[in-house]
Amino acid sequence: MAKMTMVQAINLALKQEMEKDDNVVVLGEDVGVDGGVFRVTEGLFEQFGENRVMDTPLAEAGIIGFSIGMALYGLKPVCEIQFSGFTYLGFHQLESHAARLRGRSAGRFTVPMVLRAPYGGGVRALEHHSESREAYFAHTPGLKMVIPSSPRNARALLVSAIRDPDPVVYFEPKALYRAFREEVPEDEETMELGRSRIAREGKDITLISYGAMLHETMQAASALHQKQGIEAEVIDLMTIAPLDDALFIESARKTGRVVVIHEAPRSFGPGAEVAVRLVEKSFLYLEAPIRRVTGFDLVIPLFQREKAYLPGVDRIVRAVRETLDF
Amino acid sequence: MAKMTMVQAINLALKQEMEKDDNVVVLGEDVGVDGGVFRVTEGLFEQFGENRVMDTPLAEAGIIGFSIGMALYGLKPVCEIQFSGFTYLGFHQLESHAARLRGRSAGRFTVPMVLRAPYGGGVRALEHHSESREAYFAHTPGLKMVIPSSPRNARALLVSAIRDPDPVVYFEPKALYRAFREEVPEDEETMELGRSRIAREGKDITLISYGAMLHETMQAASALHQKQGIEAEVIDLMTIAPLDDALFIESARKTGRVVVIHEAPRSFGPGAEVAVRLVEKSFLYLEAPIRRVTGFDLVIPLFQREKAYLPGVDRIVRAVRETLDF
Amino acid sequence: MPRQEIELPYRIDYLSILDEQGKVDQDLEPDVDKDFLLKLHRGMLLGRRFDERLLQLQRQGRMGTFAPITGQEAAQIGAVAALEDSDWLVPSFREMAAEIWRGKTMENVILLYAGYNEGGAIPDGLNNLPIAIPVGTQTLHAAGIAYAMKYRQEKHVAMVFFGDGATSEGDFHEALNFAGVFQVPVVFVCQNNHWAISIPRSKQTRSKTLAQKALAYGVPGIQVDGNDVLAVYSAAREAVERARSGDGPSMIECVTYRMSVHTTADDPKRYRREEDVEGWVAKDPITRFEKYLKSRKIFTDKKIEAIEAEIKQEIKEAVERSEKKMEELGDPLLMFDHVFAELPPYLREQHEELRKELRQDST
Amino acid sequence: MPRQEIELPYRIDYLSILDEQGKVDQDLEPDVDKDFLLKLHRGMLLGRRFDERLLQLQRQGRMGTFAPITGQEAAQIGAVAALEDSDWLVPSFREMAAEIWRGKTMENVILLYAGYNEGGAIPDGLNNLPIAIPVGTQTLHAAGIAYAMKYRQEKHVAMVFFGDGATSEGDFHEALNFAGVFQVPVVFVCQNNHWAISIPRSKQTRSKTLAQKALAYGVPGIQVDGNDVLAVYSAAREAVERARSGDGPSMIECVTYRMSVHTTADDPKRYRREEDVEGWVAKDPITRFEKYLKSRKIFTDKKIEAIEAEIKQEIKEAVERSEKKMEELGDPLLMFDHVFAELPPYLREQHEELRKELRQDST
Ligand SMILES: Cc1ncc(C[n+]2csc(CCOP(=O)(O)OP(=O)(O)O)c2C)c(N)n1
Ligand SMILES: Cc1ncc(C[n+]2csc(CCOP(=O)(O)OP(=O)(O)O)c2C)c(N)n1
Ligand SMILES: [Mg+2]
Ligand SMILES: [Mg+2]
Repeated sequence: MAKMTMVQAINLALKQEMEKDDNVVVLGEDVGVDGGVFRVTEGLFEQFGENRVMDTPLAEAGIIGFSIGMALYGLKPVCEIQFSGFTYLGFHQLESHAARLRGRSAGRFTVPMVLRAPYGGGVRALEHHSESREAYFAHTPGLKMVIPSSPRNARALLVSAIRDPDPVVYFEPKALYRAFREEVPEDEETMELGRSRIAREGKDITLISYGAMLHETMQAASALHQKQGIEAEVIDLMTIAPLDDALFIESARKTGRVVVIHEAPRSFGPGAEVAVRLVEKSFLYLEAPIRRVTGFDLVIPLFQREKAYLPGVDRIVRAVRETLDF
Repeated sequence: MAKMTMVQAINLALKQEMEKDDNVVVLGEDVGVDGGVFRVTEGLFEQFGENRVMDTPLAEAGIIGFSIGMALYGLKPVCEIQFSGFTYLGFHQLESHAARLRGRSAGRFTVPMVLRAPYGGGVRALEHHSESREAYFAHTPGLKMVIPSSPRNARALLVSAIRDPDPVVYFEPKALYRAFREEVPEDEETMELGRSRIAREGKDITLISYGAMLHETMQAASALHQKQGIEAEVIDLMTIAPLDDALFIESARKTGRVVVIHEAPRSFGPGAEVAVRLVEKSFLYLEAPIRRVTGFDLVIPLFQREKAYLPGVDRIVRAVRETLDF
Repeated sequence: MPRQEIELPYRIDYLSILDEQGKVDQDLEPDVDKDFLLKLHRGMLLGRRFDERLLQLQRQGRMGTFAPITGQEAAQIGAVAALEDSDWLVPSFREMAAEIWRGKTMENVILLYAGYNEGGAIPDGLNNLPIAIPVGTQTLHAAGIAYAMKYRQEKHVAMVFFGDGATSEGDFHEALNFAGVFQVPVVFVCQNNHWAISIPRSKQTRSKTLAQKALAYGVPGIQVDGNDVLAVYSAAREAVERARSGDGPSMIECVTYRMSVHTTADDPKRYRREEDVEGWVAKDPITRFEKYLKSRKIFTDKKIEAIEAEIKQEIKEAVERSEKKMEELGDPLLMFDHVFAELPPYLREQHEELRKELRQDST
Repeated sequence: MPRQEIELPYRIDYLSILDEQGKVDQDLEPDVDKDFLLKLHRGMLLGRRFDERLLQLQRQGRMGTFAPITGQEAAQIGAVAALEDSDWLVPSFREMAAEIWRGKTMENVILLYAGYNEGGAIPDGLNNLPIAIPVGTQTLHAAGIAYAMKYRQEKHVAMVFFGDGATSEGDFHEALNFAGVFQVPVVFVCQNNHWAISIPRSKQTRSKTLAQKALAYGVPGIQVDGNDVLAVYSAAREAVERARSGDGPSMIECVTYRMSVHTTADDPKRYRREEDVEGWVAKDPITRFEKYLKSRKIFTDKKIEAIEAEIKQEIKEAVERSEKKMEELGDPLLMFDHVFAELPPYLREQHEELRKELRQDST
């Protein structure tokens, strides 16, 4: 076991899967010689060579469509889109092909690819470098949408994503890349996709989040506990789609009160789906309206105003109090 | 006043706006000489010539990006994407530019363009020709997402969309193109974007829909009334984003029970946002869980199974009964 | 060093072997045996006849819309004839003759256009992708497949088809560029049939040829008479050999013509004149090839009749098989097949919803 | 008619006027007056000095990341110098010198990179678009703007900048094609600085030049020494005149070099050797041009010092103005400006939410 940052943990997952399976190849802009603009693929080029760690031309539809072709032939491409905000240039390849070729060929062909991209705010970046639009992918039938929240689950989820027989979009909360370290076992570890987890147990209220916001949420939960003895249960979704509603519904039935926290814009965002599932499946248990603490319905502003845009501890604490006071 | 199909009504809106304002130009694949694959732009080429009704090369990002340029210079382009399922090839132009240039230039530049595309099922089409993914656009800050439900409102909404100073995505429910006729006044008529309407008044339950499904919903409401005296209030959203929640919240406060109907896939779809707004704003009035009657979380199947995929009168009626019985 | 011309590495040739009268240029005539020539003929004729039958089925309401191939048989058959079974075919939506040549069943073609997703099924072992409708997007898949072949050091080739209109899409550009950069064994076959629905070739792009677009990627390109099956075959063979021997991608522009409607939903009278089409009747790829075969005494009118009868029978049986298959495919719950390897919980719930609904409706 | 070469309408030239020693090719020397030459020099020098200042500000933590331009001044200034004020400039994100030449204020450049959206503001009457970060996507806007100019029969020109990497994006392809088909007055200026972050030009595409890509669209293309401001200016003037007189688009490839980091977040040591960069020091566009100016006795070392001092002062004032402006921009609620012409209800509610929150936090 070693203490690793999320960048190191993701790198470990790639390295070990590549060692284990020749079919795993990595491609994208600057993932080779440079080791990726966030150094996620560092060392892979040296270890596996240019045929398996491919610096591609600058073209996102190209990267995704080329990966689809490789996957159809039986490889397991892990492509990187440099920032999630540039995924849209190849969105049609994901929507129209990656997500559909299994169905279109009535099961003959599958697309076992992973699309990795750093996403989310918090790193003082330029425009298009801080987006959080996982809902686009979550709403797309045929795609899985995964977002880790710690080095250890990032590693385990990525291994599972690579082994998954279907296309997985895997967004990496870049604010967490080097935010903290965690023990990550050297030995193989996987984590089933489509499962959320209880990040903190509690009985008074259920807080549902994922990615970088999970940590704001955990801090809010601590603060609530320390200052007011409120015991918040925190759920880390980890997979956004297919959404595991069983766990948060069980929690909501226990607490009766729910706050959903994400940095994506609020309207038509992931929180809406979480809320409606709660309404569909645990209506009679709800004692207060579900609250959404989210990014506003704006393009995320440049970094001077990013903090005010993103959900933070204070905003979450306030929403919890109001929900408890309802 | 003349009785018109929706195709004719949209054509009328284009024609009249082009007559009134030289800045309005129409472009897209086959919109010129051919008059559009659904004949929506019929006659415009003959009347306005090739500089204003432009047959473009086959490239969706091209069409949208070119339109953005025209709009930046002060024209009012109305571009057609032949089917909404091909909008994704130019999605990045919408997300990264059309929706952002006002903000990016701190108000100096605006993008007064309309993107028209036929959407939705029900016309025995090939793959990619029956999608309903308005949620992608609705979740995108800076875009408006409009869907008419009848010839008359199609015409009035399109006129307003063309005059709107910001980019509007306007999806035309192709199943309604020639499904029925309606009186459409020859004289100018507009309809404010961002407003929904009561399509049928009632007191027992609120049904919220739009586009082609509005008609299934209206039929369900009639059936419920005729067979069981249930008075359903039907709301036609017309604008999906920015979502007008005032009207349906008022209705839900009155009826206490709500069913949302759309053909888009269920998870992370428009119904989720409608539901969560109801929870946020009228929690205490809700007497039963909000039900979603929607497309399944699948790529819409080819036409032999399309009927079973799409919400139909029976499915809506059943959901209403179960909601009332709750 | 003033203003000076830069020498570019490739030139663009035009290739034609059989003229409109079926006269062959003997210097260029490919060295293939009679059986192979007969096979080319049969492939083209089957494509033509099946196309005609599909049109009838569509007009009778037994099928939905589809994209006819009539006039483009030589471009398709000439190209795929250069492939081995272990090579891969990546079609767009107007290569029905090529797909069938490679082993796609006619009943699946019918099933698909009759609205059954199962029509997209490809038997195990057949290296064809299903059709791709979003124009131009499949070119990238072919490049990726070819990369995988190269990566695995398997000496196969991927061949991808697309239209003149497709060359305008960004994905075409990215595919050619990736193929050039990674020097993968892929052959890009453009069926320039002069139309993209109502948009004529001249309005699609200002370049003189489509073949020259390959130069932008350092990829060799050639323009061929696409109604001349021998020219297409020769160019394809050259490109396939280049790919197979590790010398990278090529692009072939087949100059042909869409003799029929774009799809059965289209009315070409709105945008093109009858005369334009008539000019191309004389260039018909099958007639021309039959003249050549006759002149080489490879076959007679009698033989043609026998082949026609055989093809008719084959098509009849395929239609029957498709109809039988449709009966087995009536259950709407089949739509939940093939979404993911395993159905996730919320989809299982939706499946159950529909199952209950169907049961209720039937009681 | 056997296999025969097709004649293509354009050839690709290479243009160079000032060599590395500042020696001019007198046949090609553009006929412009001294003030203009001085203006070119000043534009380049200001670009260089401001770049250096920005790097300091960034390293001091007073600004976030940005894309330095050092080494590319000639490519930028030479090109925009051929424009009129009524023409339009469509930049990517590495044309700071060109933007400032056209009238973008230095304080806005600083504001933007310091994380204030207001830095994107463009004063009324200045026909520059804000920077575009998604690579290659802005080329389409330029083509559309140019169409609008043509449509309105206004004899203006749009000029768009992009990098070598950008030529790989589908949008570049679609933009060139639209421009060619509609014959709009647009000039595509490629700054081939040999790198797209860590990807060298040779891995970006297999074509020998980038200029030849224009041939794919029936558009004239030329390659120029991008560190030679006279060559760039001459090629740009030719292209701008062609556009203005209704003869359609052109593409210019400026061969230059990114002397600095990709952005301040980048570490080029990981992927390129110091020697590679050093080879380009000798080709510096400003040194070379100064030699030329001196040889023509247009200016002296003394004059250069005066200009340097002037520029330094200008930059200092801009930094001060930007700092003052930042103080006025502290209110996070400003993020709700400029979303739509009018804020819709749910956004008004969100605005109110934030307003209350900020009030609570401050009490
Ligand atoms: C991305 C995309 N845009 C639009 C369409 C609608 N469409 C189908 S075929 C076609 C024209 C295709 O022209 P071409 O590439 O020349 O192929 P052809 O139909 O002539 O075989 C169009 C516009 C589509 N299928 N995909
Ligand atoms: C669509 C898109 N993909 C990726 C990026 C990340 N990125 C920013 S600049 C750059 C390289 C650009 O290279 P080039 O076009 O040569 O311009 P240069 O940076 O050399 O000026 C990349 C990959 C981006 N901004 N946009
Ligand atoms: Mg065509
Ligand atoms: Mg570059």
